[in-house]
Amino acid sequence: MPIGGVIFITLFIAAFGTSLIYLARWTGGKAKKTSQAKFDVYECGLPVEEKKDTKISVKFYLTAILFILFDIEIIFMYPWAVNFRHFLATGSGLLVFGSMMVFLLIFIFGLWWEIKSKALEWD
Amino acid sequence: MTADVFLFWFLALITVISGLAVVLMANPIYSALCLAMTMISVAAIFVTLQAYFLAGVQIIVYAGAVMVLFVMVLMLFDLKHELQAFTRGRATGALKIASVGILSGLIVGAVTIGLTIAGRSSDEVISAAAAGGVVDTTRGLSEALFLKNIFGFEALGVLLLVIAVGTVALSRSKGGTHARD
Amino acid sequence: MTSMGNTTFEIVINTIKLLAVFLLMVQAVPILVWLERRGSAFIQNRFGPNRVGPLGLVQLLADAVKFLTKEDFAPEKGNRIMFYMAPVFALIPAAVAYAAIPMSVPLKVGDYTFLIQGYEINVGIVFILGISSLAAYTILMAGWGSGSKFSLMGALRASAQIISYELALGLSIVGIILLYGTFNLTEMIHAQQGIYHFSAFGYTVAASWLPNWGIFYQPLGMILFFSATFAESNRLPFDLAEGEAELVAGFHTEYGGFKMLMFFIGEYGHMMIASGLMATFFFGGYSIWNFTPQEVYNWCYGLVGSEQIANVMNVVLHFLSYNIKFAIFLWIFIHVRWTLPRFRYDQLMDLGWKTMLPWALGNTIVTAIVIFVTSYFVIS
Amino acid sequence: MNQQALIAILLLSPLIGFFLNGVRFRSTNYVLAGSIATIAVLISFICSVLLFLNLVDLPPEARRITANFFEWIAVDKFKINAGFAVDQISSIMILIITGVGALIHLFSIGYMHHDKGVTKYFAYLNLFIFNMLILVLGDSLLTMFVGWEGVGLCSYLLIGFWFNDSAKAAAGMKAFITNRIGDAAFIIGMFILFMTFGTLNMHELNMLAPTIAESSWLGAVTLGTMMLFIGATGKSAQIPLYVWLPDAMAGPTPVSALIHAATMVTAGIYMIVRLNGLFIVAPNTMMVIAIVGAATAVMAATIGLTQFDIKKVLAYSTVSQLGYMFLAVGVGAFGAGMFHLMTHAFFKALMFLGSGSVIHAMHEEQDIRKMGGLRKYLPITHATFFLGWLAIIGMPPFAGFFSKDEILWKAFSSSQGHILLWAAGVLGAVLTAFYMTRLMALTFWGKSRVDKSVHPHESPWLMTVPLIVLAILSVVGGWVGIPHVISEQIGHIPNFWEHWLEPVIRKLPTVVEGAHHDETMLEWSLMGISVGLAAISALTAYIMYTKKEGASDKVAKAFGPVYQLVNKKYLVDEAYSAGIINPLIEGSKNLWYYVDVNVIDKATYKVTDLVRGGGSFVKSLQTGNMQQYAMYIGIGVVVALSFVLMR
Amino acid sequence: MPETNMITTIGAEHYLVLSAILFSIGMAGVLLRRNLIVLLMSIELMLNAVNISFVTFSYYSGKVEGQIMVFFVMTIAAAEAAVGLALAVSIFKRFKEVNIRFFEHLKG
Repeated sequence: MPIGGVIFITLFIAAFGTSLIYLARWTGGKAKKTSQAKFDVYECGLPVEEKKDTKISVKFYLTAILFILFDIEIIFMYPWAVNFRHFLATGSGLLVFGSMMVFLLIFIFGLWWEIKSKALEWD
Repeated sequence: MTADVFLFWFLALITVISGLAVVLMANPIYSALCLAMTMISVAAIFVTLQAYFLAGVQIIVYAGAVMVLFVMVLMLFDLKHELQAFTRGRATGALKIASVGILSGLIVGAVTIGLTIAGRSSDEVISAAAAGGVVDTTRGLSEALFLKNIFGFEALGVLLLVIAVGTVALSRSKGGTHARD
Repeated sequence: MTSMGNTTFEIVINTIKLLAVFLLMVQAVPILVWLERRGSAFIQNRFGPNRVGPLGLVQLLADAVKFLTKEDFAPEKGNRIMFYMAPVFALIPAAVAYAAIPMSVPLKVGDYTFLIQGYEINVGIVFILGISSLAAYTILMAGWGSGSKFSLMGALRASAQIISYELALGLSIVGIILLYGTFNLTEMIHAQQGIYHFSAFGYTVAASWLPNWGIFYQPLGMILFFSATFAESNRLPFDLAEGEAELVAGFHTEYGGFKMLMFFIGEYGHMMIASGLMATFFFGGYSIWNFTPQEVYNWCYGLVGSEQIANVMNVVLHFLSYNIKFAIFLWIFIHVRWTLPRFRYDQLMDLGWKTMLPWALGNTIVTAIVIFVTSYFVIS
Repeated sequence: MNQQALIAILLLSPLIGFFLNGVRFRSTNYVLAGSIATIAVLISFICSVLLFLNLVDLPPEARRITANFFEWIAVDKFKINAGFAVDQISSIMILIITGVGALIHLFSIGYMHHDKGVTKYFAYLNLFIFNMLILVLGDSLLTMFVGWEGVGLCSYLLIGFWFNDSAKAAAGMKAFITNRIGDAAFIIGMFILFMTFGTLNMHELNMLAPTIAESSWLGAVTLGTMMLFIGATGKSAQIPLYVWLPDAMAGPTPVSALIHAATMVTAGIYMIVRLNGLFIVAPNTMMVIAIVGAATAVMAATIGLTQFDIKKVLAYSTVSQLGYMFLAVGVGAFGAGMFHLMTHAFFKALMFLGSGSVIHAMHEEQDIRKMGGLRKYLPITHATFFLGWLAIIGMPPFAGFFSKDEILWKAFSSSQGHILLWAAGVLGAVLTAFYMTRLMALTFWGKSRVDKSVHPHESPWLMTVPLIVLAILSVVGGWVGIPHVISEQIGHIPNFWEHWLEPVIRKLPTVVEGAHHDETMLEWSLMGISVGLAAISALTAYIMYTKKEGASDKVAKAFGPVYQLVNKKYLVDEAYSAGIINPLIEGSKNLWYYVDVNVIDKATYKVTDLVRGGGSFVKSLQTGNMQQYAMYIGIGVVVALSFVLMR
Repeated sequence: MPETNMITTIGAEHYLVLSAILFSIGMAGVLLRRNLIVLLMSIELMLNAVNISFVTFSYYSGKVEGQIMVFFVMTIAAAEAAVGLALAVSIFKRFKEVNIRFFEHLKG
C-alpha cells in the first residue's frame, strides 16, 4: 500500500493550501479595522449578543453516539461481506451466514428500538 | 536509511508529538484534534505493519466516528474558559508524576529486556514474518473472527445494542436536580 | 514496499502523477462552477454568466482575480488558528480519496507499468470511506473557529447529517462488496468487465447485450448510495448546513475570498469522489460497455498495428469512457441541485435513519440470502 | 441438499419460531401464533424426513450424518464441539418429536385459542421442540445435557403455565426440583465417564466401552452408568423420582401429550439406548434398570386403577409404560425399548389429546365420575380413543401389541432376563388392560352422568385431525416390527425395525435352550398368555363398570385398606414429605434458631466490628477522586511488573 | 552488530517502545488532567497504544489473533467513549462544567 504517496500528497496539499492563503493575504492585504462592526461575527446586523449557555439540542450528540455504534456494526459486516464467497467455497458458509444473520437481527432490533423509543425524532 | 525506516521514524515522531499535545494542550478541542491526528498516524503505523484493513477501520471508527463525537460534544459544551488544565491535589501531584515515570520506565525496560532475554534477535522474527507472512490479512481476520470467535462477535453485537439503549436512557435523564429543558 | 516504486524513474513519474491527479481535481472545479452557473441559469430560464469571454468562460478568471484582491478577514471572536486551518484541511480528504480511484487501464511503457490513478490501495473502499469521513472535522473546525452562532449551528447540523448518511452509505455498498468479494476498486472493475453473466444453482446465465455492471445486480444499492453521497457532499437537497433562511450560510458564513474557494474545492471534490465511485461500483468504472480491455486492445491493434500505440490508445479510450460516466454523474449532481427543493431538518434525519438505513439493511440481507442460496444449493 | 444444512434448519426452525412468538408474547392472536409455531415444527418435520431418506440411501454401516458447527468448549483435553449426529436411533426420535409435535401444535391451536397467553404458550412449545432436538441430536453427553436441561426448563414453564393458580405453580416447581436431583446425578455420571474414558462423545463412548474391563461389581463404568440412570429416572419418571409426573398434569393437556407422554419423558430411555454399548458392559446397572422398570410398571399401574381424574389415570399409565421401556432396555432389548417408545408416543399422545378433547368438551371437567356415555356426543374422539385403547392394552394387530410382546419375550428370553421380570410385565399388562378399560367405560360408555349444565360437543377439525392421524399411526405403527414368529405365518414380512437398528444396537444372547421349534412354541404360548390375560382383564373391567352398577365399589370395599393405600398413591408423596422434606425444613429451622442466631451471628458481628474498624481506615483512601484510584492501579501495575522483572 | 542498527533496522521492539511511550503519555493524561472529556481521550490514547503492540505482535508472530483483539478493543473503546460522553453530558447538564472532581460526589 503506497502509504508514502498518501503522506506525500497530504503534505503537499497542506503546503499548497497554506501558500494559497498566504498568497491571498499578500495580494489582498490584511483587513483594515475601519469599525468594530466589521470584525464582529455576522448576526444579521443586530448587535452581537453573548449568552453564557448556548442551548444546543442534545440530539446532535445522541445522533453521533448512535452513529458510532451502528457504524461499528457496519464495519463488522465488511470483512464478512468481502470473504463471504470464500466462506461459501470452503464449506463454512452456513455458519458464517447464520452468525451474521443473528448479528443483523440484533442490529435490526437495536434500530427498531431506537426508532420506537423516539430517540431519532427531530422536532 | 531506506524509505521504510524513514517512514517509521516519521510516523513515530508524529504519533508521540501529537500524543503529548493531547495531554498538554489546555484547550480540550485542541486536545481532541491532536488525538485525531494521533489516531490517523497510528493507522499509518498499522499500514507499515501490513494491517491494512485495521488501518482503515482505525480511521473510520476512531478518527471518523469516535473523535468526531468528542469534538462535537466539546463544541456543544463550548468550554471557552478552561483556565486550569491539570488537577491540583494535596501532594498527590508529585506521586502521580513519579508513578508515571516509573511506569513508563518499567514498560520500556520490560520490552527491551523481554526481547533481549528471550534471545530472539529481531532479524529472526522479521524473516519468520516474511516467510509465514500475513498474506491476506482481511481473509485471515474474517476467518478468525467468524469461525473462531463467533461468540465474541455476537457478544459485541449485544454489547453495542445495550450501549445504544443505555445512552439513550442516559441522555433522557434530566441530570438529577436539573430542570427539564 | 511502502512507497511509490522501485526505481527513481518510477518514483518521479508516480509523484508527478499524484500531483497531476490533484491538479486535475483542482482545475475541474472552475469548470464545474461555470457549468453549474450556466446550467442553473438554463434550468431557471435565465442567462447566467455570459459577458466575460465566449459563453462566459472567462468569468472564472475574473472570479480568481476578485478572490485574490479581497482583503484577508478573520472575525475577532473566533479562533484564528482553526479559522485558517479549516479550509486547508477541506482540500485534503477530497484529494487523497480521489487519487485512489482508478481512471483507466494501466499504461505499459517498456518494463514499467503505470496505473492511471494516484495510487492503488488494496482496501480501497475502506480507505476512501475512512478518508472521506474525516471531512466532518473540516466543518466542525470551520464552525467553531468562526466563533459565530450560525457557523456553529451550521457545523453541528452538517456534521450530524454527514455522519447520519455515512451509515446508509457504508451499508449500501456492503451489497457490492458481497457481490465482488473485494475491497480493491481495480478488482471490482475487473469483475464488471465483459458481458452480463452470473452463476446460480450451479448454472451460468449470460446475456451478450448487457454489460456486467453492478447496477444490474444492485439497483437499490445504487439508489441508496447515490442519495447518501448527495448528503455526504452537502449538496441540495441535503444542504441543510447552509439553509439560507435559517443559518445564513452555515459553517462558512464568515469565510470569503480564497478560503471560501477552498471550501468549494472540497465540496466539489466530494462530488467528484461520489461520481467516480458511482462509476466504479455500479457502472463498470473505466470499462467500455460490454467489451473487455483485451477486446478493446485487440481492436486498437487491428486499427493501428503497433503495440505501443495500441496500448496508449487503449488507455485513452478507457480514460474517455471513465470520464464520460464521471461527467454524467457530475451533471446529475448539478441538475438535482437546481431541480429539487430542500428538506426540512427532521425530514432529512428521518430519511437517513428511518428510510435509507432500513432499506440498505434490507438490501444487504437480501443480497446475502440470494448469494447464499444460489451458491449453497447446487442443483446438479 | 446439504445434510449439514438440513440439520441446521431442523434445529433453527423451532428456535426462530420461538423468537418470533417470544418477542410478541403479549399478543392474543392465536391464529398467527399457532401458524408460526406449527409451520416452524412442520419445517423441522420435513427436514427430519429428508434426513431419514438420506440415511436410508446410505449403506447400513455408514448410516450416520454428523454436523460439527463449531467448537463449543476447548479447555486443554476437554474439547466439546457443537456437534450433532443423525443416526438410526436419533433419526427415529426426530421423526417422532417433530411429527407428533407438529400434530400437537395443530391440536393446541384449537385447544388454547381462548387463552390469554396463547403466544407465550406457542413460544414455549417451540422452545421445547428446539431443546428436545438438541437433546436427541447432540452427539456428546454435554450437548445432550444442554437439551436435557432445556426441556426441563420448558417443562417447568409449561406445567406452571397457569401460574396464577398456586397449586399449578407448585406442580411446576415440584417437577423442576425433582428433575434437579436426577440432573445432579447425571452430571456426576458425566464426570465419572469423562474421567474413565476421556471423552464425552457418545459414539466414542460406545466404541471405547468394551475396552474397559470392570474390576469389581461396582466399577467406574457401573457407577457412571448408574448415575446416568438416576438422571434418567428423574427425567423419565421412574421409582423413586416419578412423583412429579402425575402432578405435571396441571399443565395444558397438549403439553401433557407432547412433553409428559410422547417425547421428554422418553429422554431417559433414549439416552440409555444411545449409550447401549456402554450400558451393556455394566450388567449390574442393567439389572437395576430392569428391576426398577418392572417395579414402576406394576406399581404405577396399580395406582392407575384407583384414580378418577382422567389425566391422572393417563399419567400413571405413562409412568407404567415408561417402566416397560426401562424393563426392555434393562434386559438388553434396546430395540424393543425404542420400539415401545415409538408406539407409546403414538397411542399415548393420542389418548392425551383425546382426553384434552373430552376436557374441552366438558368445559374443563376432568373427573371421570362426572362423565359417562360421551360416545354419542363425541363420536370422533371416541373412535380414535377406542383405537388407542386397543393399542395400549396390547390387542393384536394394534401397535402396542407388537412392542409390548417384544419386550415381554425379551424379558423372558434374554440373558439379562428372568421369569419374574416377565411375570411383572404380564401383571402390568393385565392391570393396564383393566384400568384403561375402566377409563373407557367410565368416560365414554355406560349411562351419562354428565352435569345438566354441561353440553358436550365435538371438537373443531383442528383438534380432530391430529386425533385421526395419531389413531391411524396407533394402528399401523407396530407393523414395522412384526416379530419373526408371526411373520413366518403371514408371509415373511421383514422386521424393518430390527433391520434398521441392527448396526447400532448390541445384542445380548438369548438363553432359552432347545431347538428352533421349541423356541417358537414358547414364544407363541407366552404371547397367548399375556394377550389372553389382558383380554380377560379388560372384559372384567368392562362388565364391572358398565353392566354391573356398584360392582366396583364392592370390590373397593372388599380390599379396604389396600384400596385406600393405592388410592393415596402408596403415600409416596407423604412419605417424601415426612421423611425428607419436613426433616429438612425442621432441621433448617433448628439450625437457624440455635446455630445461626447464637453462633454464626455473634461471630459475624465480631467480624463486622473488626471490618468496620479497618474499613474506617481504608475509607480514608476512598476519596472519590478517580485519578487517585487510577494512580493506585498504576502503582499496582508497577509493583506487579517489577515483580515479574526482578524474578 | 554495529551501533547504528538501532536506527536503521526497525524491529518489533521499536514498535513496542513506541506503544509504551504512547501508553505512558495516556496514563499521564488520565492522572493529571481535570477535564473529564480529556480524561476519556487519554484513555483512548492508552487503548491505541495497546492496539499498536497487538498489531506488532500479530505481525511479528504471523498470527492474526492479535488483529482480532484490536478489532474487539476498538469496539469496546467506542462503546466506552459513548457511555463516558453520555455521563459527561449528564454531569455538564447539572454543573455546567465537566471537572473530574464532580465524581467525588459519588463516593459512598
